[in-house]
Amino acid sequence: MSDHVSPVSLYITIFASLMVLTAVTVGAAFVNLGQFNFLVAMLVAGFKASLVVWYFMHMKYQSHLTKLALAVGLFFLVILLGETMIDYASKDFTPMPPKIDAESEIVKP
Amino acid sequence: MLDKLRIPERHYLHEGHSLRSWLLTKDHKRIAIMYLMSISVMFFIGGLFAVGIRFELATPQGDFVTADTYNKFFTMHGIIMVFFFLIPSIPAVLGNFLIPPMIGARDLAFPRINLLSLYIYWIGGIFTIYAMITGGVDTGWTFYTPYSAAGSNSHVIPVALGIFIAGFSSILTGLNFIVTIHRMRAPGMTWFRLPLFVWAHYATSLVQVLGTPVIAITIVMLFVERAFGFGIFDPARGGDPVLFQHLFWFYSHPAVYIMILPALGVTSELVSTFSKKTIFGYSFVAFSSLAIAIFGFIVWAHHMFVAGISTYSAMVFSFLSFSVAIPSAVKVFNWTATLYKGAVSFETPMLYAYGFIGLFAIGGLTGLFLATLGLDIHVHDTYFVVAHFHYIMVGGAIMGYLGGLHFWWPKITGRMYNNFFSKVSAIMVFVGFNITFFPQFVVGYLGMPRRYHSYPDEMQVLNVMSSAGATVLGLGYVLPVIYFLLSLRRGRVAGPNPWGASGLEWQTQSPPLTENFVEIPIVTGEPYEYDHVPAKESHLV
Amino acid sequence: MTIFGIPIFPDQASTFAKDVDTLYFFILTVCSFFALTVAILVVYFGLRYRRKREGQTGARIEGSLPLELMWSVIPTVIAMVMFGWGASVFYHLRRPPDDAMHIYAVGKQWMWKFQHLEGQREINELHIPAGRPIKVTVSSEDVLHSLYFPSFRTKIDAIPGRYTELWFEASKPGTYHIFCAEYCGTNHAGMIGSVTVLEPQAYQAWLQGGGEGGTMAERGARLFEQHACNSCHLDSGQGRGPSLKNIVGTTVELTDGNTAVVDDAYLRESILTSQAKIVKGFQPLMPTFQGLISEENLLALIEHVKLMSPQASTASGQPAGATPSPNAPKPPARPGEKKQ
Amino acid sequence: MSNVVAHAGQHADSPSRAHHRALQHHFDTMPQQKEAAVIGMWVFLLTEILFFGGLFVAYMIYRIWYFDAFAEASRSLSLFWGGLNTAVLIGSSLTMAMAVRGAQTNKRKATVNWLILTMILGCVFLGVKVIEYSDKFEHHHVPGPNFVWASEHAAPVAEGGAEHTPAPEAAAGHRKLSLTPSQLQRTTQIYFSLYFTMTGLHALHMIIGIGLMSVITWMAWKGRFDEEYYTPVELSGLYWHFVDIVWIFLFPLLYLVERHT
Repeated sequence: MSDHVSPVSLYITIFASLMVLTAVTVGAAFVNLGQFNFLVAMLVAGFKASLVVWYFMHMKYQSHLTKLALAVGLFFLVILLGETMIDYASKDFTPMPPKIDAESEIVKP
Repeated sequence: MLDKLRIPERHYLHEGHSLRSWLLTKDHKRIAIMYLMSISVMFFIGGLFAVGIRFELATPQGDFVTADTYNKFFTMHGIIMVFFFLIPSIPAVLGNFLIPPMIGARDLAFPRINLLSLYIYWIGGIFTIYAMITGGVDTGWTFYTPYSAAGSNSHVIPVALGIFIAGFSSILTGLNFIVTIHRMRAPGMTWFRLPLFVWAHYATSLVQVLGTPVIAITIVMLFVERAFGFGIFDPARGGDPVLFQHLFWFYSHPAVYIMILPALGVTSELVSTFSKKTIFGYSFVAFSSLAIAIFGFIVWAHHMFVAGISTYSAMVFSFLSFSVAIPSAVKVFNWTATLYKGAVSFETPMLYAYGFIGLFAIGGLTGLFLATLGLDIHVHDTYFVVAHFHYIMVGGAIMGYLGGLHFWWPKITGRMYNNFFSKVSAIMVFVGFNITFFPQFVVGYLGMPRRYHSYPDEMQVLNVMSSAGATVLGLGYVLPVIYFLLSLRRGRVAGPNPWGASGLEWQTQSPPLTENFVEIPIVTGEPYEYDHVPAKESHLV
Repeated sequence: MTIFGIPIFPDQASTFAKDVDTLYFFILTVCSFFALTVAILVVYFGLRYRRKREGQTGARIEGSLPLELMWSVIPTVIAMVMFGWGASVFYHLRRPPDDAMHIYAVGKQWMWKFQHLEGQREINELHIPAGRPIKVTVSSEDVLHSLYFPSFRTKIDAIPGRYTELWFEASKPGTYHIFCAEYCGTNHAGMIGSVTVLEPQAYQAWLQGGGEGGTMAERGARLFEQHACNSCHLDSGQGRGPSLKNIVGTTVELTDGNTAVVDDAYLRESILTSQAKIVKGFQPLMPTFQGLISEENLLALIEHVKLMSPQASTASGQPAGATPSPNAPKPPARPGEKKQ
Repeated sequence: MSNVVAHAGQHADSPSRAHHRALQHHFDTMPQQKEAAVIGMWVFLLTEILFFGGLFVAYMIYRIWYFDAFAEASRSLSLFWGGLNTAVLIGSSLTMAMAVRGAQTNKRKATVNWLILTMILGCVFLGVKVIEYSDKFEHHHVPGPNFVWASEHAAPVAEGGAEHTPAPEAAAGHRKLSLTPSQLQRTTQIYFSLYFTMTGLHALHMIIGIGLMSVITWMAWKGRFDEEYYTPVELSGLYWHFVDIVWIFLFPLLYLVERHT
């Protein structure tokens, strides 16, 4: 009795779709979508990652606990990113990197 | 006449006496004993620095040691106590020893990884002790950049490496506990029949696994900035020191819950056992551990209210920080309700549990002062904060650790320690602690900042009181070492269940077999059933 | 307040110190109430239900939902009250009034450098008038520091490369402590000083005495010539740069279409990174003075430009009764000082 | 959560169960042991997600603050090598999946061959990284004291008054910059600090992965795996796929910040 063995054809299709998606993400980068460039890149990368996790890493056949573990991990990553963004988004300030070196008046310690 | 109790012939300590049998063991109990020895050494070293600090602060002028040495004292005191004593203390010693027998398993899920975690702890410890001996580090245990990256010329990198390595030891312990609790419970041991000690360790492991990597990456970024001159946090190149604080506190606040949650678990066990009554509101106490672990992750910026974060985000984090106080309050109220109509006995572990409830309540409540924005502006980075976290760490975590050690010592060694001196030490610790840290609340509100080796003259009396209390506290900690070691030779044989407790681990012989159970038990009853337990307290006077 | 001569409570030397202390006593009473109830109950239950005979077990009480809800909901409500009150005090602490007197503080490893608008520079010493709101803009030159006035109940971190600010209104004349609250290295404990709160008249007297190198605005004027700013920024507006007369506070149209309000940050940005915002109708000719002008001189220049638009200068907190400097162009009308 | 402990009262020494040589004493059945190992590995991968997560937070904030520097510096990376590396790594993910499948179906030779192919692709990836890093060292794009950034916007840096040359009007097609050349010089260092930290850490994980796989290959060569016990191959596969996923995110973040001009 061994775990679910996926057919080779499945792996090939997943590999092909990953290569296509890479081409898509590179192509999308050359199109000027303004703000949405980043969003598209992340969506494509996220989809590729979920393909790898679901099929290559056999998450499809794992127990609920493993799926839950991954979800918990991503949730806390979102908390880390989200709450730091709350601070930086509400800070209307970009630090102006003053040129601190020998010549300028603001002398290094 | 009590039948003469004898130490059983076969048990885990008799499985081989060679050094090899200890250093290459896969038995979670032996690994717990080695952890016990290692962290006691670390506690002693950290304590020495604390003595140095209290001597320095006895006089307003900084005349006991130079400023630089004092900075190294409080930095090493912080690093060793936090990363090398408090974080591993209860999980690595009591958790390692007791979780398998408590859930009816023969060992943890990954025994070899458990041993690896011990070796990683030793390597991390050696790095830190090496750095301490050859010069020490003076950045404070928080390593704030740009001082730790460019300003300080002390051994920041070796100590940061030591903490980076010790962090993996904490991750591996957490990982081991999560898989063991999920997959290796005895038949019939459902989640709601688990002892609350196990619930608390499950929540702690969640925090260990999810928090520690973030401090690992923060140390990597600090390392590349300091060693290779990269500019991630360097303000001259546009980097932001506040970003370091965000990443540091994302781990370090949940880390304080790694330190306190196991002690909450121990106290639930002690209160229930010594009032011979099932814990009041079992599911509420169990879920409050999980709630503390999860809420612990969303509140970290209450350490940064004055660090230049925006007003809006300060309000968001202050609001969330109050959410963490609720589960702690629920636990304290449930312990109080457990005592109601119980059969309370005042053994040494129960004295520690009493001390814990008192001090943890004060520690938790003073947390409310610091979460309140208006007050935190005034008391941040003063001795008020020092007093708050010492009430939680020393009053809570260490009292819980000592309570747990006194409670399970008969199970670990099979022998009982001296009853009178252990009660004296419990009282000394409680009294010494309060004299040491209560004046610090007052001197903190007066405005004495943290990490000062000299202070205005008018604050001297309060500091001298604190230093006096520290000596009583120090003595209170030395006593247990003496009577624990003596009990190994001359202690009374304790028998399998000296306290009449209801846990699964009390139904095996003490000290237990290497494989914990001859026969994996089938669990039927509720977790805290005292009616059917043979209440043979052989030593009740 | 002292007991047996030991001070156990700091002086209330600023207007909002009282608010912070009332909040402190509110939380103190609530927490003491809960701590005492728990302590008394725990000890009472312990003694009352002491185990009398061997093998005695406690009553079979599993728990009670209403009790659990009660001690979850009530602490939540109390916590929300504490949060609300704390947040309102915090909001008050973190919003300086517009007419606050401006002081610049620069933290440098192990000293505090204060600078008044009138040009006075002090190290580890600060003299301020009582009864006036004072806004301190804080920055650091090397590592993190934190400017802390315990008697005023306020502190803010000094972050290199950024400006943060705190404000207070000293109410009680006297001398109080200044501490550095963020660990900054070897002599962190030595980075202390004292703030002296003077009556307004005594402050004026002190102002006359000190103030070397003329007022900040005078130095600004000198720098204005020295860096040939006046070669482009003619008052008539025909020069290669926009006229700076009366522009403070106005909104200017930029080349890329959007507008910007001329305030300190805009002036500072235009000096340091002149390409960032170019006023409509002008070429991006202005060189950047990044690294050529120190922070102090930059502040002096900004003050000078603000002096060139008098009617807006009241908004920027012209100190009461500043002596009109002899060689700076005499602003036509001295706005009425804010009477205390 | 189903916590069925597949146990049913069996004991390690009960004669009825053919006792697999790899079953450890504290587990009761092989599936329980394997599932525990897989869950343990996934929990470890959680820590890796949060480990790289910290770097992503720093990247996100500095990207928003200094977008021009990120865009310009990102354009200096060669898209060819980056794309090739992504393809190589996805390929190695495929070969790794095939290796695990080989171990599952008890084909010893196939497992060894696929594992060796995966390691080769891994080495190709590291080779390409060496090429890219050496190119960075040549152009002095390594953050630190001798970092030089000739902004493609700044007019050729004339002697002396580099600061005072009139600000470069937007080069053909490029949008207006909000950072001056001297600020670009400083903030591109942040991009390259993050670039080297992220790709360096990823490469380190690759090296560990290749080391891990060489041990697994040796064990597979010795025939230690069969369809009941192939956990080590499965776990190193999980680790390798994770390292591939990290690169799947790193590639757009570092290479494709703003390729459209």
